[in-house]
Amino acid sequence: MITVLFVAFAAILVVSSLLVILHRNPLTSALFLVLAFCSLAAIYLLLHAEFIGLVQVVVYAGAIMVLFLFVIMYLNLGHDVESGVTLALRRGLGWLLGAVLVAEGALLITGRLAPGPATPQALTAAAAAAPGNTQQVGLLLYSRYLFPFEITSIILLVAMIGAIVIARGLREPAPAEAPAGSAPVTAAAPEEAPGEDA
Amino acid sequence: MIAFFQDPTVQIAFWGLVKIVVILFVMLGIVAYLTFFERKIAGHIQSRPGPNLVGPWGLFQPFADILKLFLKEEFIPARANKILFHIAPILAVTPALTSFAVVPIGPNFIVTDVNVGLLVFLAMSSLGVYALALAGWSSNNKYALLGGLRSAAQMISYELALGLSTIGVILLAGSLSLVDIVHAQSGTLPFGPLALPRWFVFTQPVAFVIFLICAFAETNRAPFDLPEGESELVGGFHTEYSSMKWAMFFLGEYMNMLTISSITVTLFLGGWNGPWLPESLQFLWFFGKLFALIFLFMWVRWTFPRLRYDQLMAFGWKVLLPIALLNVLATGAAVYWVGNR
Amino acid sequence: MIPLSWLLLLSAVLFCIGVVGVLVRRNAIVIFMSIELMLNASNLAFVAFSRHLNSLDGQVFVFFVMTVAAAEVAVGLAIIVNLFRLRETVFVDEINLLKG
Amino acid sequence: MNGAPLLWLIPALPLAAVLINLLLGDRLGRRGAGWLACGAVGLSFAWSVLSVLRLAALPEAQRAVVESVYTWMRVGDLSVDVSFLLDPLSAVMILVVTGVGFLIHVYSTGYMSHEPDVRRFFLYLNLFMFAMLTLVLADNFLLMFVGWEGVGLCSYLLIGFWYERPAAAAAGKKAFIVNRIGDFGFLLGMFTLFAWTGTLQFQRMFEVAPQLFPAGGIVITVATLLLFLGATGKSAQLPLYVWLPDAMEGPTPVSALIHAATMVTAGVYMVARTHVLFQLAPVSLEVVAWVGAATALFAATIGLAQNDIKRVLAYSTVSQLGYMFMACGVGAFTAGIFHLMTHAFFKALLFLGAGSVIHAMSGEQDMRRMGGLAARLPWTHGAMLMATLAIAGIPPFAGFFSKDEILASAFFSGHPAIWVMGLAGAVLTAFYMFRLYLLTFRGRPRLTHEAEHHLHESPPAMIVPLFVLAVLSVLGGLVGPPLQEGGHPFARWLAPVFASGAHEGGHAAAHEIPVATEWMLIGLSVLVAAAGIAFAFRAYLWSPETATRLRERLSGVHRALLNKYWVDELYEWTVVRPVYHTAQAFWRFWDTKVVDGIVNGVGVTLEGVSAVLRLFQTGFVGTYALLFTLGVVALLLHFLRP
Repeated sequence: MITVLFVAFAAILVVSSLLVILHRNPLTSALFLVLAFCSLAAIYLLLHAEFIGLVQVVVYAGAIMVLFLFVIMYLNLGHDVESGVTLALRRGLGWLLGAVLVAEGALLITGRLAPGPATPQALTAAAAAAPGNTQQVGLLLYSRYLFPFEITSIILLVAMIGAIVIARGLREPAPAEAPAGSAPVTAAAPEEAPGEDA
Repeated sequence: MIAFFQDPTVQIAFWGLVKIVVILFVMLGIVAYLTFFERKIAGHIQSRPGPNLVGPWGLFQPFADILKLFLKEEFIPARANKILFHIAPILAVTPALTSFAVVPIGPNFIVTDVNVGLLVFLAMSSLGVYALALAGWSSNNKYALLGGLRSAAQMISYELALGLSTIGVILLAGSLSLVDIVHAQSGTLPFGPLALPRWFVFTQPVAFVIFLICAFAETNRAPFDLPEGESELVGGFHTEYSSMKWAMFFLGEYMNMLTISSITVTLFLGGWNGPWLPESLQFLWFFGKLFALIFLFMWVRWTFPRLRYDQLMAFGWKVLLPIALLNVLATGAAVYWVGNR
Repeated sequence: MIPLSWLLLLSAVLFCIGVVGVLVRRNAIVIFMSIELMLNASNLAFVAFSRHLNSLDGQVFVFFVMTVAAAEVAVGLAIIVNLFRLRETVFVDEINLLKG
Repeated sequence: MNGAPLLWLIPALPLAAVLINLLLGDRLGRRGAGWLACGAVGLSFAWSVLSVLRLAALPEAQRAVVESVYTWMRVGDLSVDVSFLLDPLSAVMILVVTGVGFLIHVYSTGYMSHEPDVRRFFLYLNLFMFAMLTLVLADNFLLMFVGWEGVGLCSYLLIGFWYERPAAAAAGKKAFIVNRIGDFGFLLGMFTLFAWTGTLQFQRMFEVAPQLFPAGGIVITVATLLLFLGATGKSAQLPLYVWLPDAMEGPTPVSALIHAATMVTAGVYMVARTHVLFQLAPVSLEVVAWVGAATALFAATIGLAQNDIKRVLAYSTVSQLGYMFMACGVGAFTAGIFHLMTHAFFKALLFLGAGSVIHAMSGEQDMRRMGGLAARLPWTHGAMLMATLAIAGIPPFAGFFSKDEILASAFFSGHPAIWVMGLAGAVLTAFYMFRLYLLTFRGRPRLTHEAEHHLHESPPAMIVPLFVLAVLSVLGGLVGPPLQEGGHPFARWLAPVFASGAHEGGHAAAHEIPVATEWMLIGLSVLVAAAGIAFAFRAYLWSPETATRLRERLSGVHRALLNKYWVDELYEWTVVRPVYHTAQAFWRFWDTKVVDGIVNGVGVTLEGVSAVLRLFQTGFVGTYALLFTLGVVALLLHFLRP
C-alpha cells in the first residue's frame, strides 16, 4: 500500500517538476511546482516525517510559492519568447548534461549503495512509541542544533531587511532631518576626535 | 478478493472513506443552510424578514438558490486563462474540506487523529490563498487581479498572527494533536468559586482574541472583506465568475468559516467538552459551540464597517503580530515557571 | 517500506531536473524555481537518510534548508523585481552587466 | 568559597551603566546621565562593602575568594578564566576605588554641570570604573592586563575629553604613548613568567615560583624588572613620569580619580600583588626602592616652582607614588598599600578642592592670580587645609601615619640613603604644599576683576564629597597607628596576603623595631614637616620678599625647576626626534618604494592576467551554469571509475 502510494506520488512529483521546467508560462510553472512540493510533502509523510512534511506545505506551498506567484503576477509575465541558435545549442547541451548526470547518479546509487541495507532499520521502541517526531525535532533543534538555529534566525532577519531594502528600489535619500535645535557640538562624534590629529 | 478486504490498511482506508463521506455530506448540508441563516440574521439585524417565501419560514430557500445557480448561464471572459479559471473555484473549497479530516467532532468521532493535526490545519489554510489569487489572475480583469493580490497579501499577513496565537495553546497542551488539545481542556480550573471550565479561552484570552480576529481575516469576512470590497473592486476576485463556479466560491467561503470556527472551538472552547451529556452525545456540545461562533461571525459581518486596506495591513503587522509574539513569550515564561516550581 | 535507493534515485532525478531547468531556461524566475527543486531534492535525500539511519538529524537539516531557502527566495525575488524595474526584463541572458 | 558570591557584580554595575548610557543616548538627559553613573558606582560601592564584610567574616587563613565567571580561552595548555579574586589586598583596593570613585562621581555632577557633553564624560568615567575594578579584582595576569589597558584607554579618552583644545589632545596622546612603553614591559614580563611557569593565574604562579626560580635568579630578575617597567609607566615613575603632569589638561574630577587616587596606583598595586615574585629578586626590589626614592625627591623639587595649582598637585602625586614604590622596594608592602589608601583620600581631596577653587575662579588655574580665598570659600578652604596637613605629614592626619611607616621601614631595612632621600622629600612636600595653600587661600587677593566678580562657593554636590574626603583624610590614618604590638590593624588585615613572603626577608615587620628609635624617627619626621611648613609660612605669608630673594639668588636652579629640568625637551631630542626621522627615512624608502612597489606590482600583474581571464567572464549566467554542470559531471565520472 505504502509502496503504491509512494510510486504514485513520485510519479506526480517527477512529472510536475518536469512540467515546471518545460512549460512556457512561468505562472503555470509555479503552480506545477506547488503540486510538486505537495507531493513531496506526501512522500515525507510516507517516510514518517510528519513535521517536515507539513512544514514543507506551510513554508514552500504556503509562503514561498505564494511569493513567486505574487512576483509573477506583479511583473505580469506572459509566455516566454525563446528562440535563437545559441539558445538552442545551450538547450541541447543542457538536456544532454542533465541526462548524463541522472545516469551517473543512478549508477552511483545502484552501484555503490547496493551492498548496504536496502530497507530502513527498524524503528527503535522509543521512537515508535513517541507521540510524534515534532517534539523530538524540536528537542534536537533546541539542544544540539541550538547555535545553527540561532544563526538561521539571524539569516532570516538579514534576509527580511535585505529584501525590504532591495525591493524599495532606488529612491532619493530623504533630506537629513536635523532639527534646528540640536547643537552641532554634540553632533561631532567624540570617538573620532582623537584620530583627527593622530 | 477476501484477503484484500481483510488487509488492515484497506480496512482503515474503507472506514476512513465512510467517515469522510459522512462528514462531507453533513458539512455541505450545514454550509447550504449557513447561507440561509446568514440572510435571516442579516434580515433581523436590518429589521426586515429575510427569505420567507420558499417553504415554511423560507426553509427551502437554499435549494432554490442552488437550482437557480445551476441553471444560470456560465460565462467565461474571452482572454481569461481557461484552465486556471476552472481550477480556482475547486481550490477554494478543497483545503477547507481537507482540514475537516483532523477536527475532532466528538470522542471517537474524527476522520483521523494525526499527531500534527494543528499543522495540517495551518498548512491547509495557507493553501487557501491560491484560489483567490489564481481566480483574480486568470480572470484577466484588473479589479479581479487587485482583489486577488489583496487577498493573498491579507491572508499571508494574518496567517502569521494566526499561527503564533495557536502556539500558546500548544505550549499549554503540550501537543499538536487536536484530540490531545481537546483532552487537555477537560475538567475545571482550580481556582475561584465559579469553577470555570479548563478551556483555553480562559487561560489564553489574548490568543483567543487574536485567533478570532485572524479568523475573520483568513475567511475574508467583514470587517476584513477587502478582496471583494464592492465599493472599490466591484466583486473582487470573483467579478468574472458566474453560475456554479461563483457558487463554489461562496461554498468555499462558508466552508472556510465552518472550518475555522470548528478549529476555534477545538483550540479554545474545549471542543466537545461539556457537562450533562453522555459521551456518545457530547458532539452536540461541539455543534452548539460551533453554531454560537458562526452566529458571532454573521453578527460581526452585519455590524462592523469594512477597514481601509492600509489599516488592515498595519493592524495585522503592527498590532496583532507583536501582541501574539508577546503572548507566546509570556506563556512560555509561565509554563517554564510552573514547570520549574 | 520504501527502499533507500528508490528515494535516492528520486532525489537524483529531481535534482537533475532542477539542473536542466537552470541550464535551459532563461527566465530568472523559472531558474529560481529550478533551484528550489534542487534544494528539495537534497531535502528528500536528507529525509530518506534520516529514515534510513533512524536519526532525526537529517530532518533538522531539512528544517535549516527550508529556512535558508525562504531567506534566499525573499532576497532573490526582491532582486528580480528590482531588475525588472530597471531593465524591463527577467531574462538572464539580457542581464549580463554588473552595472544597471 | 562562598564568602562573597557575585563578585562580578562589582565591575559589572559600572559596565551596565556604560551600556545603558550608550543605548539610551541623549534620551537620558544631563541629569539622567549623572544619576545613572553615580547610582551604578554607588551600588558597586555598596556591593563592595558587603563583599568585604563577608570576607572579613571568614577565618583569616581563608580570606581569598576566587570566583570564576567563565572560561575566557582555552588554547593548548593555556587556560584563562575570567575570574575575580577577593583577598584583603584587593578588598582595600575595591573599597578605595569604588568609595573615592563614588564621591568623585557625585562631585562631577556638580563640577561638570556647565559642560555640554556631560553624557560622554560619565560614559568614560564609568568605563574607567569598570576597567579599574577589573584590574584590581583580576585573579590572573591576562585579565589584569585587560583592566590595565582599559584604564589606559579611559585615561586617554578623559585627558582628551576637551578634544577641541590642542593641548588636551596632545596630552592624551602623550599619556597613551608613554603608557604603551610601560605596557610593552608589562607584556614582556607577563610572557616571560608564562613561559617559565606555564600559568597566568596569580595564586598558582606564586605557588610554583619559589620552586622554579632560585632567589636572585636572572629570569625572575628580568621578569620583575619588566613588570616594574610597566608599573613605572602606569604609576608615573622615573623615567616615564612625563605624561602625568600633562594629564592635568583633563577635567579636574578626572585628575582626582584617575591621575591621583586610583589608576596611577595600579602600578603599586601590581607590584604588591606580585610581591612574591619581587621578593625572589632582590635586585629588582632594590631598583624599585631607588627609583621610588629618586622619583619622590625629583618630583618634589619640580613641585616647588610650579605655578599652576593642578601641576603642583600632579608633581606631588608623582612624588607620593615614589614613596609607595620606595615602601615596596624596601619590602614594606603593607606600608605602600597603606600610603596608597591614605594618599587616595587626601590627594583626591586636594584635587577636588583645587577643582572647587578653579570652579569658583571660573577656570583660573594660576596660583599667582589667586590668594585670600579662605574667607570666600570657607568649606573648600577647610577641606584643603585638612588635606594639606595630611600630605605634609602632621599627626594625627592620615598622611603622617603612612609616610612615617614608609620612612621607618626604609630606615630599619638598612637603606639609610633612601631614608634620607625620603626625609628630604618630606621637607619639600611640606614646603610646596603649604606654598600652594598659602598662595591660594591666604595673603592678599590677586584676582582678576572678572574672577573676583564671579567668585562663588561650590554647590552642595561638590562640597559634600569634599567633606567626606576631609573626614577620611583626618581619620583615615588611625587604622594604622605606629608602635602597635604585633602590627597595627591595617597590617593585620593585610597580613594574609603579605605573610607568605615576608618571613624570608625578615625586615619591614614593625614589631621588631626598638621602640626608642622609632619614637625618635617619628619625632624627626614631624620636626622636618614642621620645618617645611614654617619655611613656607615665612616665605609666602610673613615676609614674601624672602621668596623673591631666594628666587633671584638661585635663578639658575629656579629656571631648571620651572622648566621641569628640561626633561620633556630631552626626551624630544633623544627619543621623539630620532624615531620620527628614522620613520621618515623608512617611509621615503621602504614604504613608497618597496611596499608600494610590491602592492602596485601585484595590481599590475593582476590587471594583465585578468585582461585574459575576462574573456571567460561573459556575464551570461547560462554559460556559467553550463560550465559548472560540466565540472560536476566530470567529477562524478571520476568517482565512477571502477
